[in-house]
Amino acid sequence: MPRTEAMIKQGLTLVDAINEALYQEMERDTRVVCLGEDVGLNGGVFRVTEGLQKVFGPERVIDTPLSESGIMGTSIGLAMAGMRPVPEIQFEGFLGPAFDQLVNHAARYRNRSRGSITVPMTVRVPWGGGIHAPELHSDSPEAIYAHTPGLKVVIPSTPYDAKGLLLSAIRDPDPVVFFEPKRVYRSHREQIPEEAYTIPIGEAKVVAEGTDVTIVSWGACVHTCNEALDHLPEDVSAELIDLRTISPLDAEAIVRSVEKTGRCVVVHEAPKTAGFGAEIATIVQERSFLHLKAPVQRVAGFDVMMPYYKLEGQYLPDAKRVEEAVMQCLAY
Amino acid sequence: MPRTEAMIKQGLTLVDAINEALYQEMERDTRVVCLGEDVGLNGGVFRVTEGLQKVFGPERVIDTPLSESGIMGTSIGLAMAGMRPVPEIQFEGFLGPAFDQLVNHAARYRNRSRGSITVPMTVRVPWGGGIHAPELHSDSPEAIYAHTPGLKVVIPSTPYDAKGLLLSAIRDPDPVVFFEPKRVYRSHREQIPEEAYTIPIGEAKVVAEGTDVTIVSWGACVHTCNEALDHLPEDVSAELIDLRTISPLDAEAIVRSVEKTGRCVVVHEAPKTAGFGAEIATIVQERSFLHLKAPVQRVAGFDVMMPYYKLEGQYLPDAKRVEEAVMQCLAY
Amino acid sequence: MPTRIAYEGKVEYLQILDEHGVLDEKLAKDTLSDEDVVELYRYMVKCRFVDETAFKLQRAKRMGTYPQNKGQEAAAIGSGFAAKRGVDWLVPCYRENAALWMHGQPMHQVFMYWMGDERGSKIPEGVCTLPLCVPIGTQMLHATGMAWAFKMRKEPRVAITYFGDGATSEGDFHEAMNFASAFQVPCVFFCQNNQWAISVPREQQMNSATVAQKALAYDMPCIQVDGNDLFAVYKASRDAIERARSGGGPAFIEAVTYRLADHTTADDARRYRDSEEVDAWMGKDPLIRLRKYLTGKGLWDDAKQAAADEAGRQTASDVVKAAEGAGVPPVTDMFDYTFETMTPEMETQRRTMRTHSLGQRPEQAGLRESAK
Amino acid sequence: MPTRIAYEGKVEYLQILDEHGVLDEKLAKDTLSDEDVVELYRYMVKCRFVDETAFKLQRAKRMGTYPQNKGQEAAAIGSGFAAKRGVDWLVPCYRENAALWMHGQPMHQVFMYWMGDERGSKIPEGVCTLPLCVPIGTQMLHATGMAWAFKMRKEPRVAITYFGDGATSEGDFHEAMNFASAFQVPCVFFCQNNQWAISVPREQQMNSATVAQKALAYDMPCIQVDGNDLFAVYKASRDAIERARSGGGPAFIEAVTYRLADHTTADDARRYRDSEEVDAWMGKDPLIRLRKYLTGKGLWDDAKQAAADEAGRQTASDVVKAAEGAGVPPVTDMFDYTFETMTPEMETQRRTMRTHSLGQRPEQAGLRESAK
Ligand SMILES: Cc1ncc(C[n+]2csc(CCOP(=O)(O)OP(=O)(O)O)c2C)c(N)n1
Ligand SMILES: Cc1ncc(C[n+]2csc(CCOP(=O)(O)OP(=O)(O)O)c2C)c(N)n1
Ligand SMILES: [Mg+2]
Ligand SMILES: [Mg+2]
Repeated sequence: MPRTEAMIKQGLTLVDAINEALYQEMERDTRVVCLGEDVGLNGGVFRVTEGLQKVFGPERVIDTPLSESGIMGTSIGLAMAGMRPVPEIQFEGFLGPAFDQLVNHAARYRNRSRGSITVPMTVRVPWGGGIHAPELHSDSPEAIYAHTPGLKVVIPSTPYDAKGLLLSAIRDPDPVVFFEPKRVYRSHREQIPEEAYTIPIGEAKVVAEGTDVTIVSWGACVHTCNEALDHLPEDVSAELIDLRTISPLDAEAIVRSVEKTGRCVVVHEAPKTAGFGAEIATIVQERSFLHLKAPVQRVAGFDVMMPYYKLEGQYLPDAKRVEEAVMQCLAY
Repeated sequence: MPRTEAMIKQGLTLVDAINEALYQEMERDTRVVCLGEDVGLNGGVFRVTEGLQKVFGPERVIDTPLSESGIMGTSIGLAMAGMRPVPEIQFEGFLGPAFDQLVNHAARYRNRSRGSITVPMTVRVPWGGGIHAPELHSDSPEAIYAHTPGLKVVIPSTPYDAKGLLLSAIRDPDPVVFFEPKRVYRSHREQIPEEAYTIPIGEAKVVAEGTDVTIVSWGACVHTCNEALDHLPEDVSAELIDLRTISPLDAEAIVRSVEKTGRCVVVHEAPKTAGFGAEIATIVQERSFLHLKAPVQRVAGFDVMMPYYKLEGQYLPDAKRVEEAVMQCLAY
Repeated sequence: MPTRIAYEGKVEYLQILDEHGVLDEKLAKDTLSDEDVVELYRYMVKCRFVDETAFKLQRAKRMGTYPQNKGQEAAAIGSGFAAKRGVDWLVPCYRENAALWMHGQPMHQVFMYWMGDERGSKIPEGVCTLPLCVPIGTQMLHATGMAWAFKMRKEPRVAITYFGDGATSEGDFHEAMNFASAFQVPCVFFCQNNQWAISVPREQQMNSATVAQKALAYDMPCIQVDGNDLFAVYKASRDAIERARSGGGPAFIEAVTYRLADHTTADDARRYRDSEEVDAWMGKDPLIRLRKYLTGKGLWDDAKQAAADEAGRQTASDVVKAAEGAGVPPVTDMFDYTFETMTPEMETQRRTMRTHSLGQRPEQAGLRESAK
Repeated sequence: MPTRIAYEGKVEYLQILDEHGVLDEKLAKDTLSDEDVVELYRYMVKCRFVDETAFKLQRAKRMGTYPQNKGQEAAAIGSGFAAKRGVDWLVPCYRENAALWMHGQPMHQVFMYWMGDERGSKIPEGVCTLPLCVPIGTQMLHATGMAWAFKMRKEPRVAITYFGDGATSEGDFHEAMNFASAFQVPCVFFCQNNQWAISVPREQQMNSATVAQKALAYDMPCIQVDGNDLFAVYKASRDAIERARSGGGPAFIEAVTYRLADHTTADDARRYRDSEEVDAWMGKDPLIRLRKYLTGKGLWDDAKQAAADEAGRQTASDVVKAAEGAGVPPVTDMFDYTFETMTPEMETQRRTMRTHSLGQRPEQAGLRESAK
């Protein structure tokens, strides 16, 4: 939606940035439709689609039945028939019922049909913990989708990236899962260009340069890592990489950094075992083995169900745990 | 079912072993019921449940509607109400529709209810490629379930292990996903004890001892690795570990071996990126960093949809690729 | 025969106590005794107080997101009363506090649940209710499975499962209905059609005249009742439960009711629905109509109301005290209840509360202060 | 009003050409012309030959698992003929070869598909059919989505989707029906009720008198037809398609037919069904009854049949030649079609055909012979 006074003065939140991207792309391309539970009149439970239905009408900003597989499956059909659907799944926990359509169909149609049928669709999903929400409103299932050939998995951590990556995602000829870290939906404001711009999918960003250790993260955890940087001893020079996209992965950026620093810590919210941190640690040891001065460290969620919110603070990696891991890595 | 002459003489196939385990456990424990598509009168599309309905009746060996979420969800209900359901999902590709029930419910009920509600259920799933089957009949989604806290993931590779592990799984108080490598359903016969026995879930097996390199695998790939052992140069002494269970993982067994050999190759069928091989490589470098003489190598499926069968032989790791990786690892 | 009717089905509607508190005596026969009605009315008053209290707690940031039950008490209580406590199993969604309470789940635990504490879902020995269920439409399969177990073991138990109008759009609902009907299990599907699924009205959720007709797909007995009418809800539920108990298979009940409050405390319903609609339904409030009826029959008066209100307030305050008194669960709980036996990796994580596994203590790593 | 009927629905059955080849002239009015029927019968004969050929190929190990279409030709052809080629989209399961072929998907590609080759699912420019669909019950959502796009863009197109009786047990079927009805999209749901889902008979699959009544849940127009009757299938399909095209929304057709062969070549139906049942249905074979009818009307004779058989045999042999002539696809295809643009990791994998990434060539690693 057009910017408000507040946005102009104080900058945009991540929610604002996504809203702006949707608004601009819907204006530019009539094939784009948003659909999902409560995305229309109500503007989405996080107000990400606020105002869009008023501008584009209920035929392009569509309140669907409560039916995730239905949303995903009809979006596939819409995409195959030449539309550019942007379905929203209300919370990452509710990707469950849509899993089959996403993994067994969206990801495969192009290959299965040798390029004759394609699914240009962007699945928007509020993602991750830390907002004191009920069960299944705080999970981080990104590794599952990164393990699915044929899907791209994008996870912005800032308003600037969110806008540019979402525009790329919608214009992408293939299905993209766009995870929105709800913990930082409104926690930061940023001045970003008003005109449309894109950020290539698959390029990591160096958030802070450093020489002693490489910290790799994505989503809300990037902010946790940033906080940890402030607490590290003065003489520790840490490089922080925000992956922004975990599939395709910008392995070069990680490898480049680790070959400089010789040390690496990966930070994510999802349970540790078979989380995406394992892929990164493995790539680092595969490709930078001789540069490594210490094992790649993982700071992650524990191998338990994401606890209800009284304990979520104990589960989620915090700056302290990142700091600890960095220091252990350095002391190795 | 009781053994046939052929079984007595030539030993049992993996299918026979599972059938025997089901038969014995259903006899021992009236709470055990088998349910799924075509498991009753037809004995399952792979004949794994052959004969059981005749013995135990259609109330304990149940042909269900074509409805995987229904099978999984009602099995959860059965388990919560004190039964020991053994649902079959006809092929791993059809776990998709049951994903939500498995991951968001079966895996969580105990924790969510602080132990007051439990789901002792064993989900049997024919798994993996190599049998020239159609699409979605040849996948290897094990990493997804190993990344799900609250589930155990068992993957036997031999008749002996299949029987002992299935009996453990059914008696386990928590939900177990029991993947059956269909490529070796009938390829090998083995003499195994007729009486019921269990094998602890979470213990790997050293298939071949060696000192130069550790090969870690599970499922049908264990046989591929075994074949590769035969092709390695005489002077290469490789240790082969069959994990048998990937969750919980017997990390000790891997670490113990790698600390001896200093080298490790992981082999699995699933796509490489974010596959379970990454978890193993990461653990090895975390725990045996100073022993490692070369990066842990992964031999896996490519990052593409499992191809239709004309090309599945090119996709699946074969002995040649394992051999290559081992030699590269040794030459590092 | 070239053309013929291959199938015919219909849905009946039942109301016994109308919006003005007038009872259809004939239909009411053999349903609730006067004592029952008085007791259940008191119960409804108490539930309303507790519900309002939860709302206020959330506003005071002493509770997380909470979904009010307001207006749906007759549906929960009428059906809950028809089920046998400690015998039949209740499989709820999240708007059936009244029924759960009646079946023994302590209300302070429900509060704890919404305060972000799994101990809220610990079901006491002997209580036959499942935990609240967040993923919409999924729990009906569990009820079907439980009912199936009862049938297998020939136990005279029934499972009754609750869900909203929106939930009937999920595939799992359909699979549960089909299993229940195909295997003729003693399961009662109780739909709280409160007209809204967050911001989506029922008419947009489905292009169907009723929700109940979805049962015709499975040749399952079904009925639509006035969900704000305690008598109708009770009668339909009792009939369905007792038929199921005696081997008659599953049934579907659509209770036509209304969500008088916001969807949850995180929602603002004024964004999407008219106040006239809400006002009109306020007039159909199950408490008001029951009070009118009881007063008319001389079974109730202002003094009794004052006492019931006072009891409600007191109960609510006790519930809050108990819930808040529970404090924070031990952090190790998250590990201790994942499996019956913890995995080695989890033991390490539990001990160190870290997921990296260098095996060093933080002090060794030179951290300025040692971690707890 | 305390009790009333809230909803009533029914399912009609339609048959025009009976099992003995006798036509109901009144109902047949404005359906198929004599020329149409002759042409379609020839088509059915050809399809039967091709189907038998696929079966034999599998038995000779020249094809993988194959699901025969035998007995269901009238259902596929009657409905396919009612859809406009190149305009309406066919969204199949896997037992509708005849319809796909009619709409332009080359039959040798269908053979290639079952020979394990993705190129079999490459849809030629201008052909409006989706690939065969393996996961049961899932494709109806794609048809619904496509139809929705047609509606959004005001294109006079319809999607028609095929599925079996078993497929209606899947949740996705239900979600597709609900979306289609809620948004009134031009989608026709065509259920090939062939009485079996592998070994599970329809009566065990569901406790419902008809499959068609599942549409009542969504207030969707529905009909049950004799699926072996070309006229009834055509009429019901045409009416539904043309109503959908003109904005009348979705419809559901249950074609009552029978799977005369095994489920697939991997199946042995004798394990679970009686030969009497099969024999009885052999008598209702759509080809036999159509031939009887045409012969009776003087439109067909043995010479014509011999010619049609010969054409069928010839076509089948051409199809086999084309399919087998395609050989093996380039191994790099598996990479080249995953995304429009390959990822760096995939490029490496494609180049080296290895998933490990030490960056060494096999020769460097000291392998005895170099890898290709
Ligand atoms: C599978 C799933 N999808 C989405 C949600 C988010 N959500 C929570 S409640 C709700 C609406 C439920 O409507 P209804 O079933 O009518 O129940 P009500 O809240 O009206 O009682 C939605 C969409 C969810 N909890 N689960
Ligand atoms: C989701 C899913 N579950 C299971 C299967 C295995 N399977 C293949 S065909 C089939 C039966 C299908 O029956 P129906 O829908 O009646 O179609 P028909 O084969 O009779 O034409 C089953 C269970 C599958 N392909 N997809
Ligand atoms: Mg509702
Ligand atoms: Mg069928």
